[in-house]
Amino acid sequence: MSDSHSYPHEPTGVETRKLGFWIFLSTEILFFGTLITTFMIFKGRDFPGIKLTDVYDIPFTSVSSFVLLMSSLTMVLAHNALENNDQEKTRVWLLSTAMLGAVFLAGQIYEFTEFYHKGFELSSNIFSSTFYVLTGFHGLHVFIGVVLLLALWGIGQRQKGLSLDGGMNLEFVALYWHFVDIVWIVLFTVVYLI
Amino acid sequence: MSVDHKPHPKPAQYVQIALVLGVLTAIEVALYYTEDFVGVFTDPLLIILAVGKFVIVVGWFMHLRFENSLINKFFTGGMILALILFAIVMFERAAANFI
Amino acid sequence: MTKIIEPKKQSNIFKRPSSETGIWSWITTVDHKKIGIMYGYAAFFFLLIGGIEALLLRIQLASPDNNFLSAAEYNAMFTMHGTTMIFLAIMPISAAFFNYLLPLQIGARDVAFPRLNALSFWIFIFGGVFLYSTFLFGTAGAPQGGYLAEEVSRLGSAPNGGWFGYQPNAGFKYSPGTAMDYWAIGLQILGIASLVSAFNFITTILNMRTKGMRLMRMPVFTWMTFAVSFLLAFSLPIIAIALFYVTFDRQFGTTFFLTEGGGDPILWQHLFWLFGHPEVYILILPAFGIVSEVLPTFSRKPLFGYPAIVFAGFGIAFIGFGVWAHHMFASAISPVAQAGFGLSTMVIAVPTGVKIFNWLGTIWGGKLKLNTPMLFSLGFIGMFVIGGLSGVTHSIVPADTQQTDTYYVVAHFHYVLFGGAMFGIFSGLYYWFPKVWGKMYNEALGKIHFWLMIIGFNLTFGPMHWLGLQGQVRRTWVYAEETNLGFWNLIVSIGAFIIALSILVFMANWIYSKRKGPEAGFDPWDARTIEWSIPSPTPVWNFSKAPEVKSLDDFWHMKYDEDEDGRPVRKEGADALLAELEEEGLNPSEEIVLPNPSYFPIILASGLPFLGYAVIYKMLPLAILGTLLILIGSFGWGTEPLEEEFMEDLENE
Amino acid sequence: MKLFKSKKIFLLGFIFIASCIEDAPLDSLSPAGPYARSIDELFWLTFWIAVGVFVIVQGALLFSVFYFKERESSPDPKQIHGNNFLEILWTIIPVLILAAIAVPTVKTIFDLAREPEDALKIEVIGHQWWFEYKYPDFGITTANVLVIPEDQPVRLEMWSNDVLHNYWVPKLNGKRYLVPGQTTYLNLQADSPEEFWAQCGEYCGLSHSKMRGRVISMTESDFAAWVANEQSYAEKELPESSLAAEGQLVYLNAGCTQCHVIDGVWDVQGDRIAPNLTHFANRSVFAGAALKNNPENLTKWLANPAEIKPGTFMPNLELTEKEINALIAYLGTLK
Repeated sequence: MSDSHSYPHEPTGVETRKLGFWIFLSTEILFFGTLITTFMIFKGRDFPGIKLTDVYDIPFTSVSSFVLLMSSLTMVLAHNALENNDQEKTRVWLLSTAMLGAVFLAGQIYEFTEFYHKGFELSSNIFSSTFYVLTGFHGLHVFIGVVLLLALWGIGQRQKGLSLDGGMNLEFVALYWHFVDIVWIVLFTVVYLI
Repeated sequence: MSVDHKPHPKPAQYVQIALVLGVLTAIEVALYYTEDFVGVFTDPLLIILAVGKFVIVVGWFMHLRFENSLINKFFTGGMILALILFAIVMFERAAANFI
Repeated sequence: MTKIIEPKKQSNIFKRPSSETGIWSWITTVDHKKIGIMYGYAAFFFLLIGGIEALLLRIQLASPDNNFLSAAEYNAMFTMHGTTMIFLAIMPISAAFFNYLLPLQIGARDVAFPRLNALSFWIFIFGGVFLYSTFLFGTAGAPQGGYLAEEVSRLGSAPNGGWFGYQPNAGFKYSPGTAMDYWAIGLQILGIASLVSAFNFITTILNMRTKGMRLMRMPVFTWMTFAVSFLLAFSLPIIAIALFYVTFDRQFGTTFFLTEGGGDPILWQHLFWLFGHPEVYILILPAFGIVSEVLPTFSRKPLFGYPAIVFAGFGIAFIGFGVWAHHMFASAISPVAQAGFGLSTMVIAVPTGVKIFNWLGTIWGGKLKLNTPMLFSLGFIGMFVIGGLSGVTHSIVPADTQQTDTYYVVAHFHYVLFGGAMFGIFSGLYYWFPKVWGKMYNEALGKIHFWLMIIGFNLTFGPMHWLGLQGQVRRTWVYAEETNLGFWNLIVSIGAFIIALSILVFMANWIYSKRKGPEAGFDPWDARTIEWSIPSPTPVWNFSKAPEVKSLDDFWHMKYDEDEDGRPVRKEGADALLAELEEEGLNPSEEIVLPNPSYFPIILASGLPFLGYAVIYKMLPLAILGTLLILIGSFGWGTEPLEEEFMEDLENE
Repeated sequence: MKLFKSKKIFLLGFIFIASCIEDAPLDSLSPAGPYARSIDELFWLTFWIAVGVFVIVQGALLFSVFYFKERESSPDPKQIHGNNFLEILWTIIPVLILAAIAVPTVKTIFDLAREPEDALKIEVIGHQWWFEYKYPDFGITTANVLVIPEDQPVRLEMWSNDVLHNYWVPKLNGKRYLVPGQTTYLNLQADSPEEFWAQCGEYCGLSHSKMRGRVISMTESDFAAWVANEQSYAEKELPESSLAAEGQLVYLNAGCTQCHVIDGVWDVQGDRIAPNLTHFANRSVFAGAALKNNPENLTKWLANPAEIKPGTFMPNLELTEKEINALIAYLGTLK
């Protein structure tokens, strides 16, 4: 960032911001790892009364998982379009990614309200607490992702358009978005299917 | 400016990869409903499928397999560390005597 | 004349900060050196507070059945002493060293992300202020259903659940009031600060190295910074989530750690120590790094076994992740886990031993200049060995079940963290004093400081081994007269005041020498690493042009050759070269672009405490205010043009 | 030499020696049973090895400081960068030493954890801030003072009623946590009849430091007599118009029965949050073993419990002096 002429660039051969971002993502693994571990530990314990697992709506969640998965596709297409400097396509794919993300979020909100009406509040029992905190933490990530995508889309509308150089550009948002997606791949299996 | 920058896939390839992901998800959901037939193999199969999807997204969509191996090391390092640590915690807690 | 390209003052949206001196230049700075200095002063301020808390504890314990502090006050004091010393004193002092030295040691102009660096500093400050605001706003009381004879605390209510916050005692039922919330959220905020700086330092070390600065040519201090950053990056997320759970338990009625609701208090211990043990190495490794710089310089010998020391450092960091449950040997864990963690704890003694032997190898046969930094480094070895050996007795699980939770453990970790980390830090403070201020500290006062401190330190923490074995438990507000612990407790308390005295000597030396000390010159120690090849105090631009490194201890090899006997011989042109270096260091011959100061790090950071208060008091306006500050900060940050864009603009003009 | 003639130094020296000789009741280095002894042996083994390492390292350090100190005549030293043989040597030697310690350590861990045969089972329940003991084989509930037979292994099954506690009788064994919702185990065995001190090790809130205890080991016959006495109920009928009878009325009317149980008096047997007082007068200590059981201490305690143990769950019942005296007299009859 502060390089002047005589200063060499990146002895590792990886762009500095990208390197920093990947380290951030590696750390995120530990965040979600802790949450998932807690979930697994408490999942093994029996509690009296109706279980949250009994009210899962697997078809519904499968569809929203699929939606999130496909948003990764649109994201990578947006990235690809920008690599070819096709601003128009980039914006289209960006917006569709944000929309798919929003659909997923809406699905999660719907799911949470359903569960809530069936009597599962945050503090009802340990299992619903872990469920809400784990999936909610992921939902928060998706929300931040959607905001970032929309911000990018907004910047893309300006005269100059988007580029892959400079600050918090599309590449990082894409990495972040895919990361949120892979976390969901794990969560879908761990939380719902197993 | 990666030194060993391999070319990224084309959009058509991305779509194919996404199709694979979709199929894998469908198999997962199917496994959930056929748990009675598949029996004890369900959970390991589900985990294998999830890992597969994970690797595909990380490798192709996040371009990890096209990146410098340094990044690769960080990411897998973090993964392995997390897996070992949390496996120990889970086994330890599973062994506790609860009243 | 120097040719520094002035940053463009006016950007598209916000006016750039432009002060170069005065308070605003410090608030908006992104210069790693200024940030380092601020880290240092802030941390030292908290060190003094933590020290005063320790003195209060020692007055209380000076005699049996004493009544100087009430139980509530005592518990608050030891909680805050631990929390302060770890999170607000030693960690940020290490961060001060990282910030100031890291770019200098790898020959960089700044860290990889200067604004992010400012952000972590300001988050640290706001986190510390938030945590300490508990004395003004916090409340604490007896457990639900319990009674108190008098008012809780004359000092204001502070967290009283211990720095380790064991559940469920630190939960809402047994620690009602808001004080423990301040603790949980305060640590959360401080964690963000450290996490951000960890990303920054890892990236800096990997990517900002100057020409020829291969990994195996980096100074050991840089290596240890690298290891510490990894430890931070991978351990802080765990405690962050655990603290989330605590906050949820306390604020929103969940039961993650409450047995009544199916939760698991031992899970907290696992998560806490999964972070907490790497944290120990986060605290000690920087001191290892400092000592590994000081010993060779004043022995006039290269570091003995450089690769071994580097690998041992990473070995410690790596194994450090696998020993957490040795804090829980008396806890509800199985014999298998006890045996496993006992063995892994023994294993960690091996790389630590390797380091110690290599340091001894470094001074062996050297020409030891026993000035203050060297004395502190030698004292470090001596004291750390004691801490290390008592650490080995903890890995003997059955013996540890006698020692754990007693003063034996208190003695052990003070030998490691005070005799170790703090001695190393003082060594570093004296060693780099001339580099930072361009002046020389007062050697006589420095030596008085050292001798007072080593005597006071051993008087304070030496007898604690004995007290622990004689059955004095930790965190004990009073002890019965019949336990016959009074005499040694009195000695310990006297020792604590001798330490306090030595700190006063240090402060006097610092304040005096910074103003009136003799000029130091840019290489007062005939040192080895490249940060000494630039003028003192360090110019804002560090190196006027990127140095090219040809070997380990590059600066030394610029000055010295070896004769056939293997002894150093000063090169012929060495003095001329140094004069040239100094001249060039002060008058850069090429254009220099420095990172621009920015308002946004501090604005962004200032939002976090408001979010904290919002959670504690469930006040929406505060939450909105906090979010708004964070949004303004990030928006301004994101839209502020980067240096490269300035460059382009300037080229176009 | 003048220094040593001063009386103060002598006095200090005397206190120093005295404090080393005097008996510390929580001393973890004077084991009085096989479990503590096995730990002790392991500790000393490690200790002497540590002393060896200490002497070598500090010796090398001090030698270097004095021998290699910069002198005017000293030439610049040889530039030695390392020595692979030494590196391997000082890696392998610690490994071997640690391996040697590891073997007995692991063995002792499993020995200590094993349930001894024909052990007397006693349940230990932690409360803020006292220990409750139950003898399921005899149907006894008591508090603060644990009575065990000498020379016989005792298996403690422990849990906590509120927060984490840590049960520690230094002369009999190491510590073990009491955890809410989980059971932990600890073995005790005493060589001979003796009174031992116990202490809660884990920080457990305001009065953690006053959460103490006593363990009394008895000969087999004494123990049998103690059990028989504990199993009996206290006197129900007290001589009318005696101070003790008044005290019983205070006990029944002032609110003590909300939390305390005296078997056979007023209410059925059962668990309450406060200690069972059925044989209160036989216990040497009370209030979490923070106080000796005597009338002065009882007066202080009953006047304002929170003064003695901050945070206590026993309220100040605002008893008059007369009521307190009567109550103490009554408590004295609970043998």
